[in-house]
Amino acid sequence: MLLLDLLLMLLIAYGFGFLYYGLYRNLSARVHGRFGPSLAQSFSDSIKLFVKEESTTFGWMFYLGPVIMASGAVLNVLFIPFLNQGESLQGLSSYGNLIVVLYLMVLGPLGNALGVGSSGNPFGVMGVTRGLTRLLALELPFYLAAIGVMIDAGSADFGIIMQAQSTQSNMFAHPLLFAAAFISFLGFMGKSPFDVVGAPQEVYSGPATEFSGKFLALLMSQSAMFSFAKLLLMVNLFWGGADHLGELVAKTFVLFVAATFIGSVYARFSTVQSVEFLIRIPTLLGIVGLALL
Amino acid sequence: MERKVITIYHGPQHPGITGNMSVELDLMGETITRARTHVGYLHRGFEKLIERRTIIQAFTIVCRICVPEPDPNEANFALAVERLAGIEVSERASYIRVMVLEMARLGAQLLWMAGQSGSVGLGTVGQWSIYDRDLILDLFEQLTGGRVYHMYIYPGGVRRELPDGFLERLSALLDYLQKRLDAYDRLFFDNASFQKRAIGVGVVRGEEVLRRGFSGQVLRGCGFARDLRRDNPYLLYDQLEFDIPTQSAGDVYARALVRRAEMRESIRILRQVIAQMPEEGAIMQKLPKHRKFTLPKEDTYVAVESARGEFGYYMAGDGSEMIRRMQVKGPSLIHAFSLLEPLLVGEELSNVALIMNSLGICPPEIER
Amino acid sequence: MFHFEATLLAHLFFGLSLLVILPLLRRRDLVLHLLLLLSLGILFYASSLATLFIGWEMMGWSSYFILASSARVATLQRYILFNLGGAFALLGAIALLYGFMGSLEYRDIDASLLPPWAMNAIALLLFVAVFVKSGIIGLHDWVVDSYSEATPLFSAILSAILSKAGIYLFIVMFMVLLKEGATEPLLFEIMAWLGVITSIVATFKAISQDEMRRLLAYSSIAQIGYIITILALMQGFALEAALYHTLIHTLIKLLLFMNIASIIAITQKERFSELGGMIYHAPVLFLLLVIGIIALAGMPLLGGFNSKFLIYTALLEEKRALLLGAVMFSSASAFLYCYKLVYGIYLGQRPQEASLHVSPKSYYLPQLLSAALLVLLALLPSLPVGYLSVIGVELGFAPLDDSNLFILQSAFGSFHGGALMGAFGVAFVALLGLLQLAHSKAKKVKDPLDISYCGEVPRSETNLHFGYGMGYELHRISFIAPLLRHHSRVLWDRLSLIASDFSALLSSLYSLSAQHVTLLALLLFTLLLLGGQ
Amino acid sequence: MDEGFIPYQQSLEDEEQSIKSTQSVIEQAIAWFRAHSMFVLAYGTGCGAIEMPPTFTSRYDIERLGVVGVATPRQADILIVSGYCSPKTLKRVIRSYEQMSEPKYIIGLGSCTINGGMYWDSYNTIKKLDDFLPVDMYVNGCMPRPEALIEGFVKLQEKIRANSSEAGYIQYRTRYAHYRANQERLFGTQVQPRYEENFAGMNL
Repeated sequence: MLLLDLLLMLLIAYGFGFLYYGLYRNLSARVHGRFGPSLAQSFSDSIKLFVKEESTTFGWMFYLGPVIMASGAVLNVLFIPFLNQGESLQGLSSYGNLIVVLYLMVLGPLGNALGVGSSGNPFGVMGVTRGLTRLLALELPFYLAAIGVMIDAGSADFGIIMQAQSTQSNMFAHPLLFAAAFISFLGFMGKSPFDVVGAPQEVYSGPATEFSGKFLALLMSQSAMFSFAKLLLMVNLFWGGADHLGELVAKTFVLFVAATFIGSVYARFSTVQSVEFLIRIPTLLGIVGLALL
Repeated sequence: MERKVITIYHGPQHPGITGNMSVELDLMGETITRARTHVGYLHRGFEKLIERRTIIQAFTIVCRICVPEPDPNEANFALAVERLAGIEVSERASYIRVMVLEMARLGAQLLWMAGQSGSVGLGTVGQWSIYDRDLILDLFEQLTGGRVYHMYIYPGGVRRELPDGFLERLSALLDYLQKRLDAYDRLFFDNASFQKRAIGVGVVRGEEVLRRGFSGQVLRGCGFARDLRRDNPYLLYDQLEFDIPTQSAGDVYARALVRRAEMRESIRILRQVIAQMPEEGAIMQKLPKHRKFTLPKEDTYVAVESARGEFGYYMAGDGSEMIRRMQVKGPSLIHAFSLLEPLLVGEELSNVALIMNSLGICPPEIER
Repeated sequence: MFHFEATLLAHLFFGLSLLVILPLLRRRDLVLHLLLLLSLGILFYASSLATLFIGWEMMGWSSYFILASSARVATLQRYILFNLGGAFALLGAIALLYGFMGSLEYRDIDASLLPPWAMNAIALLLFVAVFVKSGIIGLHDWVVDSYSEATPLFSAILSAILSKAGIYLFIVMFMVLLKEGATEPLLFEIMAWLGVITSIVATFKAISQDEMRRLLAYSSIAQIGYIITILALMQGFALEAALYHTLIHTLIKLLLFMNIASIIAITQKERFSELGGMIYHAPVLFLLLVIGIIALAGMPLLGGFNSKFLIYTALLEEKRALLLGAVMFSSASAFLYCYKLVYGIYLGQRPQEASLHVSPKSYYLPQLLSAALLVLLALLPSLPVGYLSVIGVELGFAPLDDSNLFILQSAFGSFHGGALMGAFGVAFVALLGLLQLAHSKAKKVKDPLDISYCGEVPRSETNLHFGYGMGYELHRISFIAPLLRHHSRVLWDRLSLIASDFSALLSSLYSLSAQHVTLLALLLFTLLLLGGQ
Repeated sequence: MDEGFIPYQQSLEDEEQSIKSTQSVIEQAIAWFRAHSMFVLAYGTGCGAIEMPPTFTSRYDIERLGVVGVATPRQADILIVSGYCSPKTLKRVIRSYEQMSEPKYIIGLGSCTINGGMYWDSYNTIKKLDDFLPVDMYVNGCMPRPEALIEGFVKLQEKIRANSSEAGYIQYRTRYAHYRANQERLFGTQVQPRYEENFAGMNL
């Protein structure tokens, strides 16, 4: 039963991940004033990459990098409950908690960074370095917000955190914390202005520079699932979770659309600027939010 | 062996490079310690090719010297040939030429805007501005038959009469663009995130900018109101009213602001052209037959202000129907070498594309 | 009254010492190493302050002599000066205590008798001793220099064990002996923030290092910083978290320093700018290092997460949100140096001219041992909790729940190590299988220079290894750049300059001629006479 | 086929039929995905690059066909050689092409790739791209309009779906000696390293 539940969660994350990816391309196309590709385009892309005839590898670590990354994304999906009540779609959330998930979010990228490094391509490593440098500032406001949420709920357990919001969700109860977390969330989603990692005009393709064929396909699939997991995390922490799947989709969709639209009207900060911005404004918001707790 | 500084190439196969060229960068972390421009990827030997062609044959290829903005090449070529051969151009043809040049300038600025915004990851601006540029290209197509390469400004005048209702359509387009420019102000020029990226980056300063032969927005961005249209008027620019926008900061943002104002000035000029253009008049002088069209044994230098700076042709005839020698001097060569290389040292890697775009470097014109 | 004899706490620390020192015993310094072990035994199992001090001093001196075989004179001087300073502070605290208690036996000490000023003075002196030993920022110079100049093996001992002596001293003094003392709470507050500031600054310094062992030295300082912070809470679960982290950190540092010792033995190089691309020459070492850094970064799936989790929940339970935010910030920044370590040595491009030697087989054993323990602890995170709880109970705190070895319990939630491991393992194997079965064939690039390089072809002499540059950008970030400058070094250099000027003045007394000496003596005599009247 | 005029629609349908008859369902599916997701390498080799931005942006919006630009050759399926190639550029183009993973296709954009075009007598451009790299689809003109480029992509989609053994990358593999000889003749001693020999075809 649990196994079926887990598979269902993965399927939902995979499906909605790619759907949102397609929506992202469509919505930003509308902002651009064009139609954009079909909704399933990203899915087609990933399938095509899976069936490319060859994929370049630089050795076993390079081969394992995307696998670790994807496993990290899978773990994230499994350890965040989809719904705030009931037995189904809870996954392994009772075996973990928010702190575990916060760390799991970094596990995949760090594992992939090993693969990137083993290719010996300087662009890849520069992308990873940018990612890790940005991360140190990106996590700070998010952590502050998460700490506020945990202290407020008196637990790091997702179920309790969501229950604590049954009267009023954290988003409205602690708007400053939510603002801090949302700015970080934009960065986690790789949206402008914090999209330094793979900036093509700067570091070629960043960490993805050497990945081709099935490796790239795996990276695309995991990124779709991972984005869904991040949306889920935001909904659970700040929006009281969801009672049923419909509500979940609606809430994640709203957050997703907000992130997409914000992302399409900002220029990219450089790494240094992102770090300075993130340490200044959202962190301050977070600290004030904690003080008001 | 100490390996502190890594060497990477920024281009030629790189999304952050303006066209087909490359910059070899030595990086300490992401800080550039040395930059070297590499060109030669696009060399076609124009100057040699032209020596083997008659004037009309040469006319067809000069526009290909600079792809984003071919018309200044045609104008230069026509002006040089006219000066050498002693041909007077009618007022109406001159007005049409000014119109074409200003439309091309507007188009080139919109294309620049796409590049500049793309270099900071603000893709939306590029999507919009390329669309708007396409509307200009549509008018070009009506006028000349070509979208990109027009082969329109021919020695002696222009090659075709204006189509019916062309000026009205142009006028309508200008109204549209005027409105769009406000949208670009909001999305791009006044966007805090772009300002944050662009202010204080790639600063060009001091008197030496004049001595080293920089031109265009680089000069106007650091406070020198230099513009060939005003300083060395050609065609009918001395009869038109326009301002030369300047900024004093000398950074990427200053150059962007100069371009923003120049777009409005171009629209202003075009409106005057539409209002003042004579209804009647020959658009083309009577020229000698193809094989009899010879240039005297003299030389001349003509220059026009392109969207990126001074674009000059040196042309020498030898009494035959061939051009003895033609030398092209574009703004990009100077900017890509003697300006870009020192400017990049000490900057971050993320600013390379930003600075290159703001200098308006165009590789095909560097290498001809 | 306390009856503190050879207890579980001492067992824990001494056990860790045995774990680290025994595998590293070398014939040349055998005696000194044994002496060090002996001194640690004396320190940990002391039952009076006098014995404790003797152990403390012996530890300092024996490690000084071991260090002397490889370090520069300046480093040795710095080492001995800082340690003497710490020892004097400790001695001062002991003397003060003796003044009030009249005895040095642990069982005779009753802190409730101490007046507040004396208690605060003792606390301050002890802080100095602890801070010097654990290299709180400002007092950290000797740590970094001696770690990087010791023999590779001794670096492991220094980092894994000797840095913990300060922790032990703190626990014994404040949580056992002076527990009832009326120490000003502000002092502990300052200590907590000092700890976390140390960990942040040291983390950034670690990122900007080019030398492997300096990086790890700063990393040790940062990790000890967490422990100091958490201990300053003076709570039971905090103590257990600190002890758990001590345990994990000992394992990690043993693993990492031994790994680096192997690399130094193989390549004879110490800098990231001279290394790179070792992965295919030493895949086992690479994997061991990866285990080490994942644990160091505090990722789930390896033991490092357990103690991080306890530390976080302990801080959460005390509602120390800002402190926790700072700790988590420092911990997130640590990812960068962890990656730099593994990239700089094992990944990237090989340097051109590089002859390789063979690493001694004996270096692998401690690494394998710690790696196995780290994996085991990830699977069974509650394994040491029972033991730590007993220590906690012994010191008068409530025990932690360890009913299920797979589950690490805390007041703020729990996690199941087995489930994490299992889920990751299943996902990993499934995805690997998927990738293997994919239609697309993997083609291996044989020439490492066949990389996407903007259409250009790198030459073999082109440097593509980013090891030095990684983290260089921190110098551009306005918040971080000031932290990376050598403030403390400048401060101590000034001090040493003043001291040497003063000693030069003194030494000039010895070089005076006889007349002058006589004159001075007369002058002094007159002054004394005048003073006497 | 009978001589004379064949309606265009008819010819397309015939092609569709022939594709279906020779391929298994899985092959058809694979070919469909390949045809409907084309990653183009961002490399503006010549003046043709000026018509790429309009093609890729809101006016012509080629992303509707599943065409997007990617930064590195490893991820790309399609290389657009946009116009004339000087030998210096050609080296980089070959390098990029060899780094792309199969199946990969080349679109020759503009007359210059076919016969030198405007630069038929230039000393520094190659006249026929197909001597050096296998071109799958030519789009002629100077400049080819965005519509022409889109048409080229649509035709290429058909070609991809046909999945024939005539595809350029297979040619390049099977007739490598020929291409290599031409490259060596052009580049002389400064020829590119033969990295492709490093591929051992090893499956990890």
